[in-house]
Amino acid sequence: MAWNEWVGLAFIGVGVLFDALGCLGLLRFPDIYNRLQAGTKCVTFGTCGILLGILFHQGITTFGIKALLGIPFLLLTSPVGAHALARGAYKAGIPLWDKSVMDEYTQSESSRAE
Amino acid sequence: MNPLVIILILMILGAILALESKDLLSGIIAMGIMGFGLTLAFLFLRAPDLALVQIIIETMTLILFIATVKITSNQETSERSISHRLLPRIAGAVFILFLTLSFYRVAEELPKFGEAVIRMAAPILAYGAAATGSANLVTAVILDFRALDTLGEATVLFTAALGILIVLRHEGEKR
Amino acid sequence: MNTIAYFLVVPLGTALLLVIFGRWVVRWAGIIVSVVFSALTALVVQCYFINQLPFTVAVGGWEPVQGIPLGIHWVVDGFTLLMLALINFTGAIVALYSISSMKSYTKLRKYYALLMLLGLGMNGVALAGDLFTMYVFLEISAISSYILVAFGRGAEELEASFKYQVLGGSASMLILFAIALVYRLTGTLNIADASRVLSGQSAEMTMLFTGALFLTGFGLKAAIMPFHSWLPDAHPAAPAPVSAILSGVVIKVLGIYPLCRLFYHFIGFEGVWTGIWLVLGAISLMVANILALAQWDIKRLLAYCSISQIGYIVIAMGLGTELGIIAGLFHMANHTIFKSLLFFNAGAIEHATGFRDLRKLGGLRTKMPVTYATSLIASFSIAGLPPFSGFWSKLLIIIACMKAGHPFLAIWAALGSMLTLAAFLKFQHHGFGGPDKEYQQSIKEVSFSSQIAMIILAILCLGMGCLMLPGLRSAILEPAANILSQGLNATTLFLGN
Amino acid sequence: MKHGMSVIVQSIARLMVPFIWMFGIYIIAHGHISPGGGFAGGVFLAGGFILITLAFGSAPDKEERSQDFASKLESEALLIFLIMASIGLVLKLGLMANLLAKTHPGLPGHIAAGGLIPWENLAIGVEVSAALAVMFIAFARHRLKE
Amino acid sequence: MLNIYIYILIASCFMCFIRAWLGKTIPDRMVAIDILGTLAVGFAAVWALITKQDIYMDIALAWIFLSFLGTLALAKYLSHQSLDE
Amino acid sequence: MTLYLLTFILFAVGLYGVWTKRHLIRIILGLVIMETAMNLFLILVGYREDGVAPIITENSSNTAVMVDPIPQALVLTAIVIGLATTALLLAFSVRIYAKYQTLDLNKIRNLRG
Amino acid sequence: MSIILLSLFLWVFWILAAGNSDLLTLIVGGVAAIFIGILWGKRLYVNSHKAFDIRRWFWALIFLFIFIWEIIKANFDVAYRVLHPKRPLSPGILYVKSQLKSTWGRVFLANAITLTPGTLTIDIQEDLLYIHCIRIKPNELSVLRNKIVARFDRYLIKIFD
Repeated sequence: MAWNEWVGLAFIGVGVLFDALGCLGLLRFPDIYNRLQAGTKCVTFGTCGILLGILFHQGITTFGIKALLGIPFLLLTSPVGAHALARGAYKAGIPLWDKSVMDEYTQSESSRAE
Repeated sequence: MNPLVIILILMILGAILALESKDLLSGIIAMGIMGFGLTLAFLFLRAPDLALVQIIIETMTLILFIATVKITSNQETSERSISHRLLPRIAGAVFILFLTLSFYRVAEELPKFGEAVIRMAAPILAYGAAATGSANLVTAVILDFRALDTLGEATVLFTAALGILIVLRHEGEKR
Repeated sequence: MNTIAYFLVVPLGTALLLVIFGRWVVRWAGIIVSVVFSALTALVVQCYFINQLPFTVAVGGWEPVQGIPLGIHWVVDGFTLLMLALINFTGAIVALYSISSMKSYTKLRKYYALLMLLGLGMNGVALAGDLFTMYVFLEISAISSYILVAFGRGAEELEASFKYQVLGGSASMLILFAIALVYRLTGTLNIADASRVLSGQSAEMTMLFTGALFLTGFGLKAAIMPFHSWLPDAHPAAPAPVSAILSGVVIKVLGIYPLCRLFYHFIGFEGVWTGIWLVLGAISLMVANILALAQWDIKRLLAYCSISQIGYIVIAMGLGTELGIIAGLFHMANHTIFKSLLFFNAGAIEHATGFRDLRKLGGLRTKMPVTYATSLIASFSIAGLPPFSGFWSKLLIIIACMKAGHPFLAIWAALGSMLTLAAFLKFQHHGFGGPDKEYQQSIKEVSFSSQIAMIILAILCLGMGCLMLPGLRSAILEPAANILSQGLNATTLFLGN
Repeated sequence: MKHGMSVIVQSIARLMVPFIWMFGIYIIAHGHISPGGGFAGGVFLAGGFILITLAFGSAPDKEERSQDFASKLESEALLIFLIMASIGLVLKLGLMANLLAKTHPGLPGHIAAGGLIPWENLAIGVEVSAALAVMFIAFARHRLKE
Repeated sequence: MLNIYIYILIASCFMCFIRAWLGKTIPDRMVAIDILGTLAVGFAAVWALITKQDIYMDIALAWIFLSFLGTLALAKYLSHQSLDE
Repeated sequence: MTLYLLTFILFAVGLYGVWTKRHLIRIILGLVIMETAMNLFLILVGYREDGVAPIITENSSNTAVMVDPIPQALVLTAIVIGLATTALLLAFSVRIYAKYQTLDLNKIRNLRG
Repeated sequence: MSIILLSLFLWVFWILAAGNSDLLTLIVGGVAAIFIGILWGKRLYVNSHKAFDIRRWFWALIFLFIFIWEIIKANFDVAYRVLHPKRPLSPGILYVKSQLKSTWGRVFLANAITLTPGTLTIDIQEDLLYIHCIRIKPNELSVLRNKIVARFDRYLIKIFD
């Protein structure tokens, strides 16, 4: 195997590992906001890693370019989902973890549900 | 173990959760997870067209369900005692077991998984692409060999949209 | 051969044009739909004369390769043409009746478009020689009938339609499952081809299972007795013309017709199946009749009666003899006519008086003479009094039972017929007989177009007995019965050797 | 903050919608080469529309107009599909005959192949997207109290 | 090598599923779907590499584009808005 | 064989949901589950060991090892039909809620078969 | 102007996705791109002249690298917290103030913050961003606020404002 395939496989491996870690975080963390932190971020990063790995593995071919094309859109859409969900959860009145340190959002006006 | 088996178990658990969860939205979300499982299964079974369609149709179904729950309510109103809840479940489990046992003999008799009986598809695979010019043989089938089905399917969608317009209209029923 | 496609293209095109341009033609929509259906009926008659039956049409020009069909095939034989004639004729009459009776509803052009789509779906089912195409068109007609049932959007309509949808949806799934099993075994979807492949295989359990699935699925659509629970809700809830078409043709085309075709031409009609059909038919016949006797709501009474008549058809078809098949087909045609007429009558009564409870009705004889006369004809016909059409078909069924060596079944059928008579005497007595009541001051006979529709059907009720005459019988009923009674051998007619 | 979701969602929706539509058209146009086709692409077109509605909300009268438009578009697209299907009927080739493919099947794997297939895909795509849009609007604008 | 990746990804899916099963609140469950959508992208990508067919990349792209719609709809539901407000 | 049985169990779970649940949306969910199982079963039917997707590309042009395309076309049709029926059922349940203020079958039973 | 810009982007996207460059593919893509561009262009880019400033693209490139580096760093941090048996968390929500003026800049800042593990934008009001943070030390609040925003802010200003 050429060097680029090894690099690609390594990237994919890191990505898959982070996917698994993110899902583990989803299981282990205490409340919805922390779970969103662990889940969406690690998984997005991991998936980007996989796509990047494919780009390395395949080089600049149709295959690789499609993988490359996915990355910016993934980076655009996935945080939006997380943000909307966090905001929605807050407005639905789901409380923070009881060991949370502070909450400066309650004072603001838009935090209350319309 | 075959990854498909794991995915199928996941789907079955999802289905059970969809039917037995506490509130409706959880059930709907469990249905979404089952749909994801189906998508992954399509991927494994070499059906990229279906994986593509299934995932987006799943999202649409999810949205329609959420819209319905938004209009109606999320609560299941009937409160019933434990024995009332337990009895149908046991009956259901027995029912499922019975059906599965009755299917067992049939499943034994069927050709093994992975050995497709290619009869109608043989000529399509052999020269379908050359005859229709479509490299995607699934498209060749749905829009050429079995195009009538597609016409019917589009009509079904049209009819359903018409029906939804009729059922959810804001005007009165009678003039 | 190309003309066969018009049975699908013309209704679909009409429906679409009605939706797009309906705003300008909504006044004429009923007449347009009626004319289109009549034209299709004429096309059926033309098909009888021109073509050598049976024949198949390869859709899209994909002819079989080395005897293996690779596309969709339409199968046209006597049975198909009989069903097509019934569907389109009833469609025309129902559209004619709808002109005045549906006037008070909004979204009328969509109603007519849905009627067209219902006709399209049933035409597709009748023509299909391919399992999956049958399923797709089944869904079209099923979905449009769900919507039509709830067209008025009242609470009961919605609930009945929901029930209908849930049971119909699970029935569709069972049918699809059976189709998948067939494809797993044979690798083909063409009914004739699949039957040919299966004849060389031994897969008894699977075929048993498949047959059970088909019987349950189509039985649900046809409302055979253990699976009937949606029908007494859905048919009364619908607007009168819709219940007429539902009871008249939909349950037959979506239920009985595919069942006959599949069991005779594909699964093989022998062994356990004969017994199961006879038992199911006998149960539906008797229990539904008893239940019908207990009803006070006119339309519910008629709906239960539909189930019992379906029971007759199932028994006749289940006998498996040629005479039985002829009797069953004859009864199917008759039932289409008189049940539509009866639902028209019920609709007329409801339209005129505002309710349909027999306990409150009475003395309509003088106020609504046309309705009275036609309903009398229809009631006698369905109860099997000579010389109306129902008598001949029931007589044939009983004779067929005797000849096939089931004398008990013949007595059972005669008994059921008497119960039907009792139910309809109740209908006549409480509805039209008795003293005048005070609400009748403002009652008028229904409008002219509805009267025409009822009179046409009444004349047919009287005249359907002519189908027994040798010439007509050999032209219309026998080709249909012939193709069924050939059983599995008929498949060679569709595909050649 | 009366209408729609937060500004983040709105901005990203604004950015994504043209790309979603473009990808939908890509899927429709390459239906005979790569996975997808009229149905998948049509759902993408509808998805873009749904994203706009979710992110920005919409005024009732505007919704009614777009519903009428979508409903009409749907029937017209289906009519066009039907006409394409009946061309073969007129030419005595039978319903649904892919007559272009019989004369110019084209090279499989190219966008100019497949005879009528790309056009049929386009018609179906428009039909499906309009149908889904109709469904979504009907559900979204429905209120229990009129 | 790649098969091991597939198994790890399936294990991740299972973890998401467990969260959906346990999850006390509705957003908890929805996070699981959101993450499954992203995981599925990686899934399709790895699968494309295993089968060496780039047609599967189209599916990955499709999932990127539309899988967040459902999340948005639910978020809108949670913040007490109807879907067209 | 295991796969067939598991698919059938999924189907049976859906059937159980349709027949025993007393809430309209749960019933619809049951129907969706049945559809899912059906689609899966049809695709299992057409699978070939070590097959490739039925799309001719530069990398794979050997049609002899492709999986059966016909079930895939059927499922494509079935999926869209399923969506149509589901949407229609949901619309009906919305209207039923408007009439009865509940979706529980035990409370809205006016009609008895 | 904005229509042309959007069409161009879409066309490039089409070519990359289609992966072949025969003439008909390009033409079909072009037609579709122009169609969508006309439909949508006016609503997307308000100040389209900014897109032709080459310096902004240069800063965007630099921002990309910084961003990726931050993501990698933070990802390992979260991974550590996931794997740590005691789950060292002290979460909370705090607000930060951004220097950015343009909406697009703020949106990208919010997205960047959300993508960096450990921080999650919950709401955005004018220049205030409410952020859920996975690890807050209450006595170092101002440092944290600065740290969250400043690392992206200075580049985004150069790109968008």
